[in-house]
Amino acid sequence: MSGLDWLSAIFLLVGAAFFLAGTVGLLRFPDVYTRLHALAKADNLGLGCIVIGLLFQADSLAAALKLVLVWLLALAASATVSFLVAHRAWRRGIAPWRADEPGIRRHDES
Amino acid sequence: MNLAFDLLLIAALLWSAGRALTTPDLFRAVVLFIVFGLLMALAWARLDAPDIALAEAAIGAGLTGALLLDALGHLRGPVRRKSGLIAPSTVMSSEGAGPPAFPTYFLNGLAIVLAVALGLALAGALLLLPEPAISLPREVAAAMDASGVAHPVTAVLLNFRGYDTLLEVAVLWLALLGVLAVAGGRAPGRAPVTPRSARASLKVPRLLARVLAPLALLVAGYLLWAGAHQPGGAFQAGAVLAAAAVLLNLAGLLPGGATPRWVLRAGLGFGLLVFLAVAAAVMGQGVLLQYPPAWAGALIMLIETGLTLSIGLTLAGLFLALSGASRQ
Amino acid sequence: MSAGLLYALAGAALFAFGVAGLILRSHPLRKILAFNVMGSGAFLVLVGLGQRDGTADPVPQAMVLTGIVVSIAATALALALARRQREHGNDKEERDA
Amino acid sequence: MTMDLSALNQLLAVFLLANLVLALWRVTRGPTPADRLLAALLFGTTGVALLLLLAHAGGGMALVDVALVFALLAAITGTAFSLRAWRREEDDERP
Repeated sequence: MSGLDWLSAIFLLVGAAFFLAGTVGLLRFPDVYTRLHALAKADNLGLGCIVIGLLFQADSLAAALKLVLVWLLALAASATVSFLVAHRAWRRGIAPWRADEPGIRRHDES
Repeated sequence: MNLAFDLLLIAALLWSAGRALTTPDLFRAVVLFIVFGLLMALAWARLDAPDIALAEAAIGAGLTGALLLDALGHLRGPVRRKSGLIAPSTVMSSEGAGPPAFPTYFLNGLAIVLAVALGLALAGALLLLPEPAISLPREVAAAMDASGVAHPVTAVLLNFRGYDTLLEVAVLWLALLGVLAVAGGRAPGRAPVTPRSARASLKVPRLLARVLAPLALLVAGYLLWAGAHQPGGAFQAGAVLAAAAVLLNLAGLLPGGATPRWVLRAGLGFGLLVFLAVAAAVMGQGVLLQYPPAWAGALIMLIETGLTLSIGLTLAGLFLALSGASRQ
Repeated sequence: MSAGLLYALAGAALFAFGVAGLILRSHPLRKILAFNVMGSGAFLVLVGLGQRDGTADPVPQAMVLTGIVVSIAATALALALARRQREHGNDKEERDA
Repeated sequence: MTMDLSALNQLLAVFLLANLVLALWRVTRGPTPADRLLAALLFGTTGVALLLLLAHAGGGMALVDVALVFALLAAITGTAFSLRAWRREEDDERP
């Protein structure tokens, strides 16, 4: 494998690690706001790293630009939906989880 | 590694479909079904069918979810009585089942046994089927030179089996007529009602819709152009166009309603009319929809352009007709 | 066993799921979902069986492509009918459930 | 692209699919409707990454277009959910 291939592999692996972190967050975090946070931040960073990793494998400039466009679109979608869902949850009176209050879902963090 | 991917994906497909049908909560069922549709797109990607994956992704992500979630608001919970009395709906949705009587248990058991038997019989038939005498991929490859396009799926859709596609577009059109007939009779072109609290949060989806709708137009154009030589074509492009209309409607930028204006009605029929006109013009060849080889490429592109417009408008109309109607 | 055949078998199972759901569930929305699961099963059988030897077959792919678009149209029509039925206060479904 | 990278892409695609399937557990677990919907939103990120990896693992570049469509339309289901499905009339009257 050439130097570029190694660089590509490293970015891909880092991206996969972020996805793992996002999944763990989605499964383990105590309320909808924190889980949104895990999904919107870690997964999009993971997607970014995977896109960068694949850029090193792209055949042409057009293919590379398309990959970047895919990432930007995913970012826009995540940002919008995260905002809308969090806004709606807040409106409906779902209280954010706090570490200093014995929350009803406290057992989930163990 | 491929086998691991396939088995995991198939397990997820069966699980999401099974849970969507068995879970007592209707909202959960709808979300699981949306997940199922998106998993199907991954399955098509694995099955070497990127054309279907494109269509399933566009419909699964852009239409199914919006259609079902919008309908859920009207279909869940207890039935509204004429007196206006509505039972408290603290749960998101429920079908409210009491304990069934004995004959119900028996009949349910019978239905399950029959369904399992059907599944086993189908699986057995699939495994015992003899090898086909004719290889369709080889037949298609042999005729590709005369088709006018370079992508086999487009050649099948618009040339070798063009009459199927013609009828299929007519069916799509009839479905929209049905929806308009059922959802019709309400105020024309009324803007979707936006509750006060939702207005502030509408700014963000509005911005998104203003950015994404032109991009969706671009992607639809790209898919239409791509269809001649790689996966893509009128159906995928039309589905993307329709999804853009759905997003605009959700953001309150495009009114719903069950009575389209005449320009829209003309657009709805345009693709079908172009298709019929081409079919009539090439009647002289003796076979239905047999294009002269020199013209095939141009004629297919003409039909596909018309179809993209009509399929996009029809699919969008299916959502808009239901979305604009009876918010109260 | 080729990937095509594997997905075709999954399609057969999905079809059976859909049939069971269509018979056993009473809510119209659930019946619509079950019908769609049946359809997806049939599509998987068509395409998967067509390429059980491993080569992509454009003919069933083209059929299924149009089939998917028709099934979303049928779904929308069914949803419109279900809503109409509900708006007209047909409470039979409550007794059925 | 070397053989090694193609194999790595494929391996990571399986890994991401496993991630996706694990996250689907949230759909059944809930507890709020928003939690269930989050799992559907995963397809906008994990599903897109998965398709991009499959495309670069010998699946054909058309899969990048599928990923493009996924990313382009990823916001629609979530928007429909928060603006249409997840509301009760009494909630909307509050200022």
